[in-house]
Amino acid sequence: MFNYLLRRIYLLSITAFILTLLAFTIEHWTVHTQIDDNTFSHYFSYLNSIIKGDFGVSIIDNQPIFNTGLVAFSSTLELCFFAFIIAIIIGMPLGIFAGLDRNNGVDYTIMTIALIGLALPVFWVAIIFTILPHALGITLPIDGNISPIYEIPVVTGLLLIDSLLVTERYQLDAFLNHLTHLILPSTVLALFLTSEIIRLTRHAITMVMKSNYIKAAHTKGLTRWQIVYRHVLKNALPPIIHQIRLQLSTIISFAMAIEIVFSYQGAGMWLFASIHQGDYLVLSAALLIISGFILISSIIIDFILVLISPSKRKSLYADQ
Amino acid sequence: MLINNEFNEQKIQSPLRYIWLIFKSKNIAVVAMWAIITLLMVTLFTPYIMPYSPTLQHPDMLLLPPYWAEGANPAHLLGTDDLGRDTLSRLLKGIQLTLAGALSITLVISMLGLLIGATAALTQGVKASIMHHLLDALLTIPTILTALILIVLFGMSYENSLLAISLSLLPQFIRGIYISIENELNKQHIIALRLDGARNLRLLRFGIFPNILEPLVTLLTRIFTMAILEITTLGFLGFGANANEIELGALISKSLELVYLSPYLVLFPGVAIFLIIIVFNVFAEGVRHAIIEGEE
Amino acid sequence: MRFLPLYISLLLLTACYQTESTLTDSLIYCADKSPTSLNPQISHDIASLDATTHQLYNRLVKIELISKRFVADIATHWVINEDKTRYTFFLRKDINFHHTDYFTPSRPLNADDVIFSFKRMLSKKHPFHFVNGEADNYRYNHPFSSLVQDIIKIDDHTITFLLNKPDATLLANLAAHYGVIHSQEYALQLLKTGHPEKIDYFPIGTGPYQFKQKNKQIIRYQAHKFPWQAPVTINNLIFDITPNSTKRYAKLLSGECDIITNPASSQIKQISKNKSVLLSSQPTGNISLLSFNTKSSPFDKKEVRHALSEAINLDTILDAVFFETAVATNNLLPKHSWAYNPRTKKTTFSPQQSMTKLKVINFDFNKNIRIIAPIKNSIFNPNFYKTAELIQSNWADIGIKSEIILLRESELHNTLLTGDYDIYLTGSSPYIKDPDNLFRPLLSCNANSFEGNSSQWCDETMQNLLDATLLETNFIQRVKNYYQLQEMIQAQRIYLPIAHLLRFDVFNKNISGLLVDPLTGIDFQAVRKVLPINKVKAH
Amino acid sequence: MALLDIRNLSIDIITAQGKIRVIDKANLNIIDGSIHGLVGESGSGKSLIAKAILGLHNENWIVTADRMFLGNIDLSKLSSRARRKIMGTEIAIIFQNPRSYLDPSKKIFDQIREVLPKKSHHKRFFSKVVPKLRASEQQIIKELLHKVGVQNDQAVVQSYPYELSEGICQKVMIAMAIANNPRLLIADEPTTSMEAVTQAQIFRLLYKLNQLHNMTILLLSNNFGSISNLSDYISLIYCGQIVESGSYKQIVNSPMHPYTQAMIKTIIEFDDGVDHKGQLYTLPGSIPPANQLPIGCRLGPRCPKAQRTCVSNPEAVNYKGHIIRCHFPQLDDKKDANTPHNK
Repeated sequence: MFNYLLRRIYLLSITAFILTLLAFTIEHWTVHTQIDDNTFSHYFSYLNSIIKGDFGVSIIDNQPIFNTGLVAFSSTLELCFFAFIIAIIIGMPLGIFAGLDRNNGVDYTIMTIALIGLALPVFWVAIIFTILPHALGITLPIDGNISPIYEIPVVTGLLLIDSLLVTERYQLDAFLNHLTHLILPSTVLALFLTSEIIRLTRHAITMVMKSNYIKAAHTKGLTRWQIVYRHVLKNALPPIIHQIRLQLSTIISFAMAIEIVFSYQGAGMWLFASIHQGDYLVLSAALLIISGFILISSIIIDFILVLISPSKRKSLYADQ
Repeated sequence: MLINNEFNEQKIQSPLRYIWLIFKSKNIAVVAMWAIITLLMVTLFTPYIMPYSPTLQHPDMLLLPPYWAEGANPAHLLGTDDLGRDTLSRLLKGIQLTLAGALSITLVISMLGLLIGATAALTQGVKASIMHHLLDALLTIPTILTALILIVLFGMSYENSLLAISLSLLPQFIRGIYISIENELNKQHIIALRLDGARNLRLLRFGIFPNILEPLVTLLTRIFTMAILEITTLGFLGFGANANEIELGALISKSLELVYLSPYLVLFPGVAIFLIIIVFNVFAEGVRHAIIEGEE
Repeated sequence: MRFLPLYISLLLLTACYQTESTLTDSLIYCADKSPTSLNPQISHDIASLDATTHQLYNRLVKIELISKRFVADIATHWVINEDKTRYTFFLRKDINFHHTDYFTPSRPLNADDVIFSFKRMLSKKHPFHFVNGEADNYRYNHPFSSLVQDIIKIDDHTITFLLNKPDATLLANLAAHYGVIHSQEYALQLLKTGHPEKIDYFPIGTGPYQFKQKNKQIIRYQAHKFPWQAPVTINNLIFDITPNSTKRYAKLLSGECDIITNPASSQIKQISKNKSVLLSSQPTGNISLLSFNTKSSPFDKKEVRHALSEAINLDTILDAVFFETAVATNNLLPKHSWAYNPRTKKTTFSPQQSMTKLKVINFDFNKNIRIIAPIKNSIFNPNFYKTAELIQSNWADIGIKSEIILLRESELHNTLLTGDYDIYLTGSSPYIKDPDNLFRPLLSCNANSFEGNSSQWCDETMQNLLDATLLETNFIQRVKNYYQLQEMIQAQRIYLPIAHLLRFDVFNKNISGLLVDPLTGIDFQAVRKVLPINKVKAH
Repeated sequence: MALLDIRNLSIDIITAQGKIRVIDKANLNIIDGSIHGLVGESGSGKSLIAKAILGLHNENWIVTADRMFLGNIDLSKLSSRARRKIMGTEIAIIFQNPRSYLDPSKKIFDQIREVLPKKSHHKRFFSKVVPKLRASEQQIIKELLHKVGVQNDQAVVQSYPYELSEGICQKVMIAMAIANNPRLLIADEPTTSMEAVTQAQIFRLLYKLNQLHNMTILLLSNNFGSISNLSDYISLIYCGQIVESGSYKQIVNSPMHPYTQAMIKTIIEFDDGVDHKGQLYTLPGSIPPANQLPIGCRLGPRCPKAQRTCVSNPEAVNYKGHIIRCHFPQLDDKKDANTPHNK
């Protein structure tokens, strides 16, 4: 176990090193343009400053870029989190249904839904959602993270928590207001995520259903749902989680596009606004923040996978 | 005495023919195939089938609705925009730009990706390891961020956005190809081929390539889908095409202001994107199934 | 699957939740632009005025919107001497400045504050004259600066304006947006701490609302803690800056905005049909223009200018770009102005006639006309590019080639100063209701192209007429002069006026008491918000 | 007394190229308390028959049978729910590659516990919390494992399948199969790809079960030699057709079908004196692929005795319990049954 940990951290540090190189190159290119003999020492001073969390200061509002970026990105994470919950609640059962009864009506219906969900361009769906107040009279908020009525001081950076910290002033109103602002963007993102999860779940379930131990379970006289509950789910989960891990960056990508349509103050909006105002320093900061997050979370997911799936534990011993 | 090879030679069809046979039996996939052919024709012959020039203004016919709605003019099947330009023509032009862009991206990526992926899978040592780590790092960057970075570095234009999207999708494809080749390499028949003294190229051509068709189709579909989505997203955000190039995403963003007055202008390009992706996915799914069934 | 109903019911539940519009002590005003500063003395764009003039500050006198008469504000009354060169104002004694976390006033408003505020604009020696404005005094370039000779303090609550010459427009100037009164005490405190620039960004005034917080998207005001006027019912006034017009309207409908300004011109028809919102429209002095660069050939010939104007179909532009947010015009002055010359003719759209005229004067049809326009749309024009496209296609119909060049602000500045353009799409917005304020920047030889004279026009007779009219005290003569000036402009066709713009604000039905002055900005003083009827039932 | 009686079982598989009849009118009659060997080459359809008996169909299978009786229950007429009940208690099956038939993510203990005789729900719930109930289960599992010859049961039950050898896994499978004392145990090539010692162990275990617990066993194998000594009755299957069926004695001593004869000849008996460098006996040709089966007698093209009549499907003929499907069987002179007459 310890060896495995070391090995992962070793791999992580190499990837992180490449990322800092990329970020440095980008910053150099966008800001200084000249690459001279001192590039090497420049890089080390750059590395030194980013380790201290100093990414420079925005030319727009003179705020430290790193802080702004972190707060923005944590909003994106909130969005992704909610979308994930919705997607798992809807997508998992549908995927299981489709995977169990392959190639019949239920399967085709569910897979058609999944295909539609994948083929709809998210920013377009987001636009359609923003005209809902006009078309259907739904009064769900379509802009921003929270109503400007509420003044929320930044404490943790996560608005969900920060809005709970001001309960003595607004009771739960601020928190609820933030939640309602999350509904439409996360629903749009969930549309894509759900279809992705349906596909992954269906694929994983089919794979498991084909395996011999499920046949054996049939011969044990277990009912269908007993089999699904006792044998299929636990074995299907690791590949699903693994695939989702690989798609983290795609999901964040889509979340950023959605944010821009809904003016949701997340990483996407932050980048978009900054680039439009010519503040290119944010690019390398965003690269390091987002990729760093994906890197670390993928390692955490790897660990969880090893913990929940015994057959993967083999790799603990097998690998070097 | 009967001849030994009596059965074996009975019309064993070539794998491609067999796949085609199975594919033909899937009605939806065949419909999708015809739709794709139509789309490709539209892309190739856009200038000839457009009823009007996409920039031609009809000042006396502003914001006409499509032909089924009240107050429509049959001369403009899908109506006109706020400058009296024909929506159908603009839509066709947009489909041409977007589809051509996505197809060329897919083509470039598949060639480069196959080359790099195969090289990475078949070589060991430092080269492969550098490759591996670089891919690992690139894969953690969200595609839209990569595209934004590249556009900022190279400047905004349609060609640059295509370049940016290609570069942002390439790592995914390489990784996919790499994994499928790696999986295949561990199989017995490759070892057998190796023992026969096959060189890498022969290994690829006869041992690996025929067996990774299915993941290849899946990967290509995914790349194509993502390419369409990203071209339109960048166009929508205003980073892609410039003012004169009407790509589907840019078409949406330009009509956004008119969404209350003439929602069709926003709806049509979105539906067009949706249909392109659906059609290609259904087709690919058909091909994939045919390949799987053919292998069984 | 079994979670699906749960999710749907959750969605429905939240759909019934109370939107922001149910909080009657908070009001969200969705503006299209961020104010450049919070001081109308230095920022004259309408976004800044909306955010400041009526909200944060008071003036000595103000114009009542309906009767158009001057009424008292900070001054209780005023006395004018016989030859109209001395204006004496008597101030109220109970006016408090804002109490905020960055400033606590120790005394109520007195004559020092008034003199401080006006001297900042008038005297170059004033310590705040150049604050936040670098070296140029272009921002104070309004008639007021040449009008007043001195301001004298009679006692703590009495001041006198001494004028250079007799002038009746002083009251109009004092009632204009830049006549606001700042706190001298606050300014001195800022000087002491070494941050004089804060005066325009962390403002202290006497208005019904006081500044609380501002960032890129949001400005927060709260009610004046010790108001001297009738207290306002809105406790939290929030400016939510939403540049996208489609989204502004959507936010109004979804209850995220109570009032929105400048709805997209294309939405006006839709909005007027919507029964849940009210639309208020006000004529403004703003005009959308096309200016010919008269220094560049062949636009130095008035025949060319006339012919090219006749080839442009202004009605289509009005329909396609402005929809119903503007009125057609052929005059720089709006119809409601007292100097408006009713005899100005409309330019008729006739491409044939234009073509024949051009052929007669041997116009070079191979010339590529460069149309420049700002890349960002402004109050002058909801869509510069679309307008340019329409003009381009009109001209293409008679065989004239043109290219559209969209420029960023800095590039635009340079191009205007170098004069490297043929046609410029722009507009003009006068600060005050005096015609001179409109004509001078557009026509005066002293105004450079960036200040407004984008035609690079300089004509001695016209300049003399302008100067003479400004000093003219006889009202009839002034009117006559301006009539003459308008006829000259028409004959020369220096500018092609495209449309006179209206100002629109849309608000929910539960809002009342909103006043909009197109010149000085929106006024939230009397605004009240009641619970919507369906929400009242629910309570 | 027949425990399992199957008449005219046919299985069709629907593929892209049409319907393929993979099992053609198979008859199987398994006597209670016997070991019945079903021998055929790989792909001949043994496993399909086993699956058909258990009712583990894929969607693209069409299974038809005139009768399929287990004791006096007609399996073909049962609902899938009732059939599943029978599967748990009356029929059990063990497979080749046993490890792949064990859930990789569960410990052996939980997997065996799952098949123990059903308890009421609340008892099962309490067994998780009440140590006494759990202990009783542990005891049962321990006994079961001892029964199949697993010594270090403590270690085994706490292991995941990937930590155990194939032999142990097969023993665990057998333990799970006999946990409910089923009447019929189907062993589907239980020893393929195992070491010889393990193979012998497993066979001995099966034999013991048959002898001590009177358990009926249907033993599927592709190796005539390895199971023939074990079996009381033997059926041979070729390309989905059961060609010959009878008691051990009947088959070994007087094989009538050319295929059986060929099979028996493959058992090399060295004392017979095989020629030095002589060719071993095989039938000419190879097994046809499933989508290109010959019509009529499927052995036809390879059969040394084939004639034109062989293009029609031969009927099964019963000589005193020795059933054979061939137009030209090798009949012993001793047999005086009415010989099927062929021209």
